[in-house]
Amino acid sequence: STPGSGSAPEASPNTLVVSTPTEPDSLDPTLANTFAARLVFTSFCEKLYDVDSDLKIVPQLAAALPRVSRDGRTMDIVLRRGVRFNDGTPFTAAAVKTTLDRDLTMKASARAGELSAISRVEVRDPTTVRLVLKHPSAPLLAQLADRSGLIMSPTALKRLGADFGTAPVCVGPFKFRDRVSGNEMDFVKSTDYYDADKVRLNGIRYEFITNSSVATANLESGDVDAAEHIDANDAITLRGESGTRVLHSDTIAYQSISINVRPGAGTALSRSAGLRKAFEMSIDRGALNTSVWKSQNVPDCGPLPAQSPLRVRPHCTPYDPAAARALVRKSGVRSPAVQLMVPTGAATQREAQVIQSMAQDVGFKVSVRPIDLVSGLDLARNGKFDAFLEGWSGRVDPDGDTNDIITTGGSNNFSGYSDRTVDSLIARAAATNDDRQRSRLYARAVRRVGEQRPLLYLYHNRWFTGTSAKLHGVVYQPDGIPRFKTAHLAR
Amino acid sequence: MNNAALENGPSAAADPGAAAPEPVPQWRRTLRRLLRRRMAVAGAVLVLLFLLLALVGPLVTGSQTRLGLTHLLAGPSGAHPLGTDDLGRDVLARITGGARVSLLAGVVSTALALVVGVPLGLAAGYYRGWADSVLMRLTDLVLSFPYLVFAVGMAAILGPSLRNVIIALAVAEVPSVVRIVRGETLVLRSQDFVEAAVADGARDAAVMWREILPNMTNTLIVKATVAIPAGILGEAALSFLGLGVQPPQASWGVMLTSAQQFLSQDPLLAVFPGVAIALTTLGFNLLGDGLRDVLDPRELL
Amino acid sequence: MTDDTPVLEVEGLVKHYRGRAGTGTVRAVNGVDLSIGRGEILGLVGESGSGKSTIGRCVARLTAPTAGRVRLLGQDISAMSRRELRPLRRDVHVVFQDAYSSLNPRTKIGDIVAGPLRQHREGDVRERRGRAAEMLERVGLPARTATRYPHELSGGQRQRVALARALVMRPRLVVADEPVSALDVSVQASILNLLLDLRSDLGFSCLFITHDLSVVEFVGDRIAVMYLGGIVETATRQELFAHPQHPYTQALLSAAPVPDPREGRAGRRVVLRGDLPSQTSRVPGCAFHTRCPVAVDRCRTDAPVLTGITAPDHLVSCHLVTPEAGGPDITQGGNGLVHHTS
Amino acid sequence: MIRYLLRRAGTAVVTLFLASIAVFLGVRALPGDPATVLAGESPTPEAVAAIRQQFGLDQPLPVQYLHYVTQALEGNLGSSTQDKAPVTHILAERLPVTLELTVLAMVVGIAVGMLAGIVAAVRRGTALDYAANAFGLFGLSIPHFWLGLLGIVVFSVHWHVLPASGFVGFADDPAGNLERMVMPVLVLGTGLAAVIMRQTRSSLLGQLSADYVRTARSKGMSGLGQLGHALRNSLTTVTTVVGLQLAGLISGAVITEQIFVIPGFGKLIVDGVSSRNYPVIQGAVLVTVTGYVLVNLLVDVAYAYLDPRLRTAGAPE
Amino acid sequence: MTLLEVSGLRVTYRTEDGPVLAAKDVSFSLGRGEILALVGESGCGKTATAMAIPRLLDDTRATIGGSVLLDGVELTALSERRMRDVRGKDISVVFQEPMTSLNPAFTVGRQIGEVLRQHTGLTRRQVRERVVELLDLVGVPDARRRAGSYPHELSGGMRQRVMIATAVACDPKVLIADEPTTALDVTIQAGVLDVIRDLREQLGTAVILITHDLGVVAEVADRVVVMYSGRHVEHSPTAAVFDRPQHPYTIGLLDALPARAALRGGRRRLTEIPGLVPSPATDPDACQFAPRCPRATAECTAARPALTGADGGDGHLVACYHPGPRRDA
Ligand SMILES: Nc1ncnc2c1ncn2[C@@H]1O[C@H](COP(=O)(O)OP(=O)(O)OP(=O)(O)O)[C@@H](O)[C@H]1O
Ligand SMILES: Nc1ncnc2c1ncn2[C@@H]1O[C@H](COP(=O)(O)OP(=O)(O)OP(=O)(O)O)[C@@H](O)[C@H]1O
Ligand SMILES: [Mg+2]
Ligand SMILES: [Mg+2]
Repeated sequence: STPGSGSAPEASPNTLVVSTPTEPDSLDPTLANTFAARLVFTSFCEKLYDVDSDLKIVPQLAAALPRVSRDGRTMDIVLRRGVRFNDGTPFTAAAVKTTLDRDLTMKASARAGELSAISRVEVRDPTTVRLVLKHPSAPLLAQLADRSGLIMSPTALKRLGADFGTAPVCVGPFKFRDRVSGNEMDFVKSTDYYDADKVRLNGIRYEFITNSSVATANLESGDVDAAEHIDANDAITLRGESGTRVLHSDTIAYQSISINVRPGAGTALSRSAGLRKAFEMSIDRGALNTSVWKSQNVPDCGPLPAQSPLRVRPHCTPYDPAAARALVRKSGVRSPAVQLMVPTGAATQREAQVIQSMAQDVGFKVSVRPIDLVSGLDLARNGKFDAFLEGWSGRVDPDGDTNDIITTGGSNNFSGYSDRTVDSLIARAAATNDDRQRSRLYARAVRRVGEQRPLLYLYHNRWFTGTSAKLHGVVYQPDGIPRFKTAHLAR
Repeated sequence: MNNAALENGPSAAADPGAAAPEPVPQWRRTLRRLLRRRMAVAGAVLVLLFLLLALVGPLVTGSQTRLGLTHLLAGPSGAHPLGTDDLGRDVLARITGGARVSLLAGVVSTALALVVGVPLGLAAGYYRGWADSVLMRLTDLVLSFPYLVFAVGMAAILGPSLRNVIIALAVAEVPSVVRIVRGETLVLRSQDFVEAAVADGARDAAVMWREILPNMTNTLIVKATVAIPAGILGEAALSFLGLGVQPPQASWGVMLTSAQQFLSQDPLLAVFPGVAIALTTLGFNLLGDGLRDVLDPRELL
Repeated sequence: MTDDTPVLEVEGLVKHYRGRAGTGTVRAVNGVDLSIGRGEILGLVGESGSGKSTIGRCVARLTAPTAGRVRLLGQDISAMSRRELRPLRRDVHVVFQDAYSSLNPRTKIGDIVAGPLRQHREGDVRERRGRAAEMLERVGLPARTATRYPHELSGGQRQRVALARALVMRPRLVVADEPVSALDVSVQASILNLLLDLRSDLGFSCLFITHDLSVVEFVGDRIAVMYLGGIVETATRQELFAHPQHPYTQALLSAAPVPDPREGRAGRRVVLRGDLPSQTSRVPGCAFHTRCPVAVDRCRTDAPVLTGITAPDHLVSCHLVTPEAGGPDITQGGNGLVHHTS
Repeated sequence: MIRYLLRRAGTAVVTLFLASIAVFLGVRALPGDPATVLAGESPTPEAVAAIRQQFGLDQPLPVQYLHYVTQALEGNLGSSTQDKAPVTHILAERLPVTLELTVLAMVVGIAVGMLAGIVAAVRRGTALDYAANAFGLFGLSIPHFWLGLLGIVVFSVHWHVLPASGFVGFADDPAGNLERMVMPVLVLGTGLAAVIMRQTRSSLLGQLSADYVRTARSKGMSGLGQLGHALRNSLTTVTTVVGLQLAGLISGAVITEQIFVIPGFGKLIVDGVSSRNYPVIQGAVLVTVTGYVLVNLLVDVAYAYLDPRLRTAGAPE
Repeated sequence: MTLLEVSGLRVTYRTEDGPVLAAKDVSFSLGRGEILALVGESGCGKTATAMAIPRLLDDTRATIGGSVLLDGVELTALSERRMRDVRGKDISVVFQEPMTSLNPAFTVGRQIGEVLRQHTGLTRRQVRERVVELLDLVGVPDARRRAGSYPHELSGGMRQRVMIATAVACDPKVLIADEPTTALDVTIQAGVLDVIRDLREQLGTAVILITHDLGVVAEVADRVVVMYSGRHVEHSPTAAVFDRPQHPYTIGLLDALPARAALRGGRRRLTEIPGLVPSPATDPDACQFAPRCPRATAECTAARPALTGADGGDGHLVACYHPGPRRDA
C-alpha cells in the first residue's frame, strides 16, 4: 500500500489526525523506549495505573490503589472487572501475570530494570494479582503507572511472540490498525473497550512531522487536527489565529546542562567547581526563558516538578554576572573554554546561542557544537564532551528523575558524577514508602548536586499542542502527553 | 580560435620571419572581449561586490553574533538596516558574515576538488589502463550517490561544521573534475605537440605538467565558475539541513533555517539570505557564461 | 658504426591497433622493410590510412611496434623501454603535419625550440636560449620570434619553428609526417626549399611522409609507395617516376592531376574502382587485388614479396612484374577499369 | 551495439557492487548504532548487547556484509531496526512517492526546459531568447529550498491556495495528491528545467551552425526543416544531461521532501541516518543508486538509438 | 548566353575585432554548361564569394553587397522565401567536408530525398526510386542498399558522391562545388572529378568549382578566376592562365608548384613568394599584392589597379599595372 492508504480523509470523517515530531520505536510495551511510544500507547494501551493532573497516581486498569503489606514486601492489585482486550480476550489476573513475567524475563526487555524490585508475580484470584518484592520499593507504583503498567493481550502474545510490536493488542479506546514506517500510524475505535461510550472519535491517526513550523502550517491549513509538541514560537503564532487553539501543559520534563566532571575530562569546567559556579551564575534563566521560550517555561533549579508532592523548593544560584566575572578571574584561567554540545534542532540551538552569549559576557569562551541526538548521547555516555545541553522527559516519581542520572554509574549520568552521599540518599529514598522522609532525602540530594554542579537545571518545560478550534475534550497531563480518548471534533 | 587567430594574425608584409609588430597578450585580449559582454560584467560586479562584502563588510557592520534580547525580530531601522533576527542579532551583519562562509565554502571546496581531481584526471587520461578503469568506476560510484545524501552521511560521520561541509562538497565535486580533466587529457594526449614532447624525450610528469595541463586552464577556469556557485548552493542546502556551520556563526543557509520558523511572523527574515544566495550564484553564473563564451565553448555542464 | 651503416633500418615491421569495443584489430602496418642511408631523404607516399604515419610513429618510437625490428644507427630500439630510449631521442626528431597542433599553444616559441635541449639537460638556460635563437635564425626566423606564442605566427612560420625544434639537437634522423600538406603552395615552396637547404647544411637523414606525389617527386631521393599497410614499390625518384612498375603506383601517377592543361588532357587516366578495403580483416593474396585492373587469379591467393626484379634497387611486390617487360600496362587491363581519354 | 550495452551493463553492476560496500561501511562509520537509539532513555548494557545481537551487529564486518549481500540477492534487505518492518516493504511504500515526485519534476523540467531551449536557440538574440536565458540563470542560481519556503509563504500562508505540506496517496485521492504535488514538483522542476534549457539552447545553437544544417539550407529547406535536422542531433547531449541530472534531482528531492513533509526516499534516508536504521539506509541508498544507474543505462540505450554511429560501431568514451 | 552574372560582389563578416572584408568587388559570369574555377590560397575569399551567390552565409554575421543575376533574376533582392525555391533547385552546392556536411543521424537516402520532396511533387515511392537513380548516376555501387546507409558507414569518396547526388537531384542550373575533392585521396578525387565532368556533359549544368589545387583546375575548368585577398586578380580561359599567366601573383603561384618545378627541368629549387598574405580587414586603395611583388612600383601602392583586358584578347582579364608573362623564363 502507498503511504496514506486507507486513510483517505473522507473515508471516516470522524478520524482525528495528530502530528507528532518523532516516530515511536517499537510498539511492544516490553521493548518500547522512546517518549514518542509513550505518547501513542495512551490511545490503544492502558496501564494498571495512571496519573492525574496533580501527579497523583490513580487506578486505570486496576480497580483501586494497591494494598501494600506492612513490611512493604507484597503488593496486591485488584483489577477492574468486565474488561476485555481489543481482540475480545478477557482481561484477567493471569493476563497481567503473563505481561509482567514477560517484562521481567524477556531478553532485551526495557522494563526489567524498572521492575527489578519484583521477585515474583502471583495470581491470587481472577481479579487479584500479588507482586512479591525483594525489598520495599516506593517508585514501583509509579512504574506501574508508566510503561511497566501496560498490559498485553495474552492471545496476541501467543500468536506474535517477539513480534508483538508489529500488531499490538491491549486494552484501550482505540485499536491498532496500520503503521507506515516513518510516516504515520493508524488506530480505529475499539468495540471491546469498557469505556466505549465516552469515545466519540471513529479513529485516530498519528503523523510524524519533525519540523514544528511545518506541523503548525499543516494545522492552519486543516491537514491535521492537532499538532503535538510544537515550539513556543509557533504556539504564540497560533494563539493569534481564529481557527486554532493552543493547549499547554506544564510538564514534568526539564532542561539541563550536564557538565563532564570525570576526573580525566581535562576541561576547565571539570577541574574547577568555582568555574562551574561562575558558569551557572552567568546564566539568566529568566532572560533565557523570555527570549527563546517566550517566557513559557518555568525556570527551576532542580529535577522535581512543581506538581510533585515530594518537592521541596530548591535553592537557586542567582544570576550574578559580576560575581561570576570575579570567580572566573579568581580561577586563574584566562577565558576558560567551554564547548557546549547541543542536539540539532531549532529551539535548542537558539537556546545554546543565548547561553553562549551570556557566558561569554562573564569571560568564558563558549563554542557551540550542534550534533544529532544519537551521536550526542553516544559521546555523552562515553564522557567525550564538555557540557551537554539536553532535556529529560521527567518521571512521576522523583526516583525516575534522580536515580540513574546523578547516581554513580547511572546510564544517564552523562556528567560522570559520583558522590557516595548522593548515591546513598537516593537509595534510601527509594526504599521507603514514607513520603515525608522521602521528600527530605531528595531535598538533601538535590541541594548537594546544586552545590557541586555536575548538572545545571534550567527549567521545567511547558509543552504545547496546537489544535483546531473544532477539537474538544483533549486531556493534557503534566507528563506532556495529550490524551485523545474523550476528544471529539465539533461539526 | 585556431583559424581566426591564424587569419587575423600578422598583417604587415615583410620577410617570412617578421611577426606582428606588437602582439597583444592573450589574456588582455580575452579580458577585453569579456568586458564587452554586459552580462559578464554585471556578473563580475556582483561577485566583486560580495567578495568585498565578505572581506571588509564585517569590519563595517559590527558583530554578527551580538544578541539583542530586547529587540527580537525587529523590522528594518536605522540601527539595523535589514532588521534583527529571532535573537535580536543584526541581519545585515549576519548577511555579511554569511558572505564569508558562502564564498569560503564555494571557493575552497572548488579549489580542493581541483587539487585532488586534476592530478587524478591527468594520470587517468594519460596512462589509461587499469588504474583509469578503477578511477572511473569510483567516480561513477560517487556520481551515482545523490550528493546531498552523501553529504548528510559525511556530516553525520564527521559532525556538522563548515570544514566538514567543505570536505563533503569537495569530495562530491572531485569526480566531475576528474572526468573533465581526463576527457581533456585524452584529447590533448593525442595532439601532436604532446607527441612531439614525448619524442623529445620528455618525462611523463613533464609532459603532463608542461604540455597538457596549461592547455586546459580555460576549461578549468570555466569549470571553477560552475563549481563555485554549486558549492555556495551546496553549503546553503547543507546548512539549511543543520549540517553546516556552527552557531552562532552565520551562514545564509543557517539563517534560512531559523527564518523558516518565523515565516508567518517575519517573512523578510527568509527573504534577505535567499536573495544573497541567489545574487552571489547569479554573479558567478553570469561571469562563468561570459568566460565560457570568451574562452572556449566546449564544456557546458 | 661504419659510414655506410644505414641511419635507419626497419625489418618486418608490424603494427596492429587494438580496436575499440565492437571493432576488430586494425592491421595498420603488416611487415614493412625499409632503410634510410646517411643524408638520404626517403619519401613515403600512399593513400590516407595506408599506414604511413604509423611507420613514422614506430620509427620515432612514439608507439611500440607489434612485431619487427627498428634499428636506429645500428641499435635495435623496437623493444626498448621509455627510459632506455631517452638518450636515443637525441638522434631522431619528428615534424608533424599540423604545425598548429604540434606547437604547444601555451609555450613561447623560444621555449618550444629549447625544449629538447632541456629534456636532455644540455647546457644552462642561457646557453639553451642561445642555441634556440641560433636555430631560429637558421630556419629564417628573427631571434625576437623566441618571445612570441604560436598563435601569433603564420602557418609557414609555425612549420619553420617545428623544423627548428626538430633540428636543434642535430639529430641524425628527422621523421617528417606530411610537413607541408596543410600549407598553401607558396608557403609550401619555401618550407620545401628550407628543408633541402638544412639537409645539405646539417646532413641529417629524413623519412618524409606525404600523400602528394609532386612533393615527394621534388624532395625525395628515394621513394617508397605504400598500400594498405605494406610497401608495394621502392626506387629512386627518377626510376620510379620514369618506370613505375606496380599497378598501384601506375594508377597513383595517372590519377594525380597535372597543373598543365595540355599535359593533363592528353595523358590517359586510370581511375581505380572502390576504396581502400577494411583493415580489420586480412586480405588473402595481394592486398591490391581488389582494386587492381590487371589482377589475375594468383593475385587473389598468393601474397607477392617485395624484391628487385628489373634492378636490385628497384623493389616491387607484384606477380605481374617481369624482368623483361617490367610492370604490366594497367591501361590495357579489362576488369574494374574506367578509362578516360578525353 | 549489443556488446556496447553489455559492457555498460557490466560497469553498472560494478558500480552497484561498490555502492553496496560504500553504503555498508558508511552507515557503520556513523557514531553510535541502532542499539544506542533503541535502548532508549535508560539503556542497560544487557539491553544494548541484546539489541546488537538481534541485528547481528556483534558479528565481524565481513560476515555482516556477506550476510547482507547474500540476503539482498535473494530480495531480502533485512528489516527496519525501528519497527521490524521488512525494508523491502518500507521501500515499496516510499518508492511510488519519490518516483511520482521525481518523474513529475522531470517531465516538467524536460518539457519546459526543452521548449524554452528550442525557442531561445531559434529566436536567438530576441526578447524571447533573453527571457529564456533569464529563466535559465534564475533556475540555476536560486536555491530551490528557498523557492519552496517562499512558495509556502505565498501560496499557503498568505493566499491559502495550496496546501503547505503533507502527502496523500494518488490512489486514495488523486486530486488531493496532485494538489499537494504542485509546489514540490515546481520547486524541484525549476532547477532541472533551467539546466535542460541551457543545454538544449547551447547544443542546438552548436548544431544549427553545423555544416549539415548549411547543407539542408542549401537544399532550400525551411527554418523548421533545418531545425528538425539540428534537433535530432542535439537530443543526444540533452539526453545525457537528463541522465546526469538525475542524481541532482534526487538530492533536490531530499530537501524538497524535508520542506513539504513528503514521505519519500529523501525523508526516509535522512530519518534513517538520525535513527541509525542501518538496513533502511542501506536499502534506500542502494535502490536510489540502482535507479540512477538504470536510468543512465537507459540513456545509453537512447543514445545508441539516437546516434546511428553507435548502432553499428563501438562506444563513445 | 550568360546564365549567372556576378558583379561587384562584396562580402563583409562582422567579427569581434571589426569587419572582415572577405570578398571585394568580385565580378564574373558563367555560361550554361561551363566550368569556372575559383582559385587562390587559403583565406582569399573563395568560399565567401561562392556562398554569397545562393545567400548561404549566416546573415547575422555577414553582409552581402553587389549584384547576382541568375537568368536575369536579381537574387540579392529576392525574399528569403523565394530564395528557398532557388536553393537546391536552380543553384545547388557541394561542400568541402563530406563527413560533416551530411547529417549523421539520417540515412543518405532520406537526405537526398529531402531535396526532391522540397522542390518536386513526387510521391514517396517516386522519391525513393529517384534517389536510387541518382546514386547510380554518381557511381555509387549497389545504390538501392546504400540509400539505407548512414553517412558514417560510407567512405569519404562515397559521401562526396552522395553530396553530389543531392546537389544534382533537381537538375540545377548552377552547381557550386566548394573544394569537393580536397579531403579525398588522389585516386578517389579522380573519380569524383569525373562525375562532375560527366554531369556537366549529360545535364548541361554550369559549375563553379572552388579549389586551391591548380592541377585540378588544369584538368577540369574551362575558365579560371584567380583571387588574392578577397579580390579577383586574374580571369581567363584555363589554358591561357597556365600558358600565359599575366599577374605576378598567378605566376608566383604556378612557379611554387613542385610539379611545375619538375616539369621545368627538375631544378631542386622552388620559387617562393616572399612575405605574407595581408589581413582581410584592410582594404587599401592600392594593389594588395604590391608588398610581395617583384614588379611593384610606386604606382602600385598609389591606387588600386582595375581589372582590364590583357594582351591576347579572348577575355583574359588582369588587375595589374605591370602585367605580362614570366620575365625570367
Ligand atoms: N591509435 C590508433 N588506434 C586505432 N587505429 C589507428 C590508430 N592510429 C591509426 N589507426 C588506423 O591505422 C590505419 C593507418 O593509419 P595511419 O595514420 O598510419 O595512416 P596514414 O597513412 O598516415 O594516413 P593519413 O594519410 O590519413 O595520415 C588507419 O586505418 C587508422 O585508422
Ligand atoms: N564566419 C566568419 N567570420 C569572420 N570571418 C570569416 C568567417 N568566415 C571566413 N572569414 C574570413 O573571411 C576570409 C575569406 O574566407 P573564405 O572562407 O572565403 O576563404 P577561402 O578562400 O574559402 O579559404 P580556404 O581555402 O581556407 O577555404 C578569411 O580571411 C576568413 O578569415
Ligand atoms: Mg598520417
Ligand atoms: Mg573555403
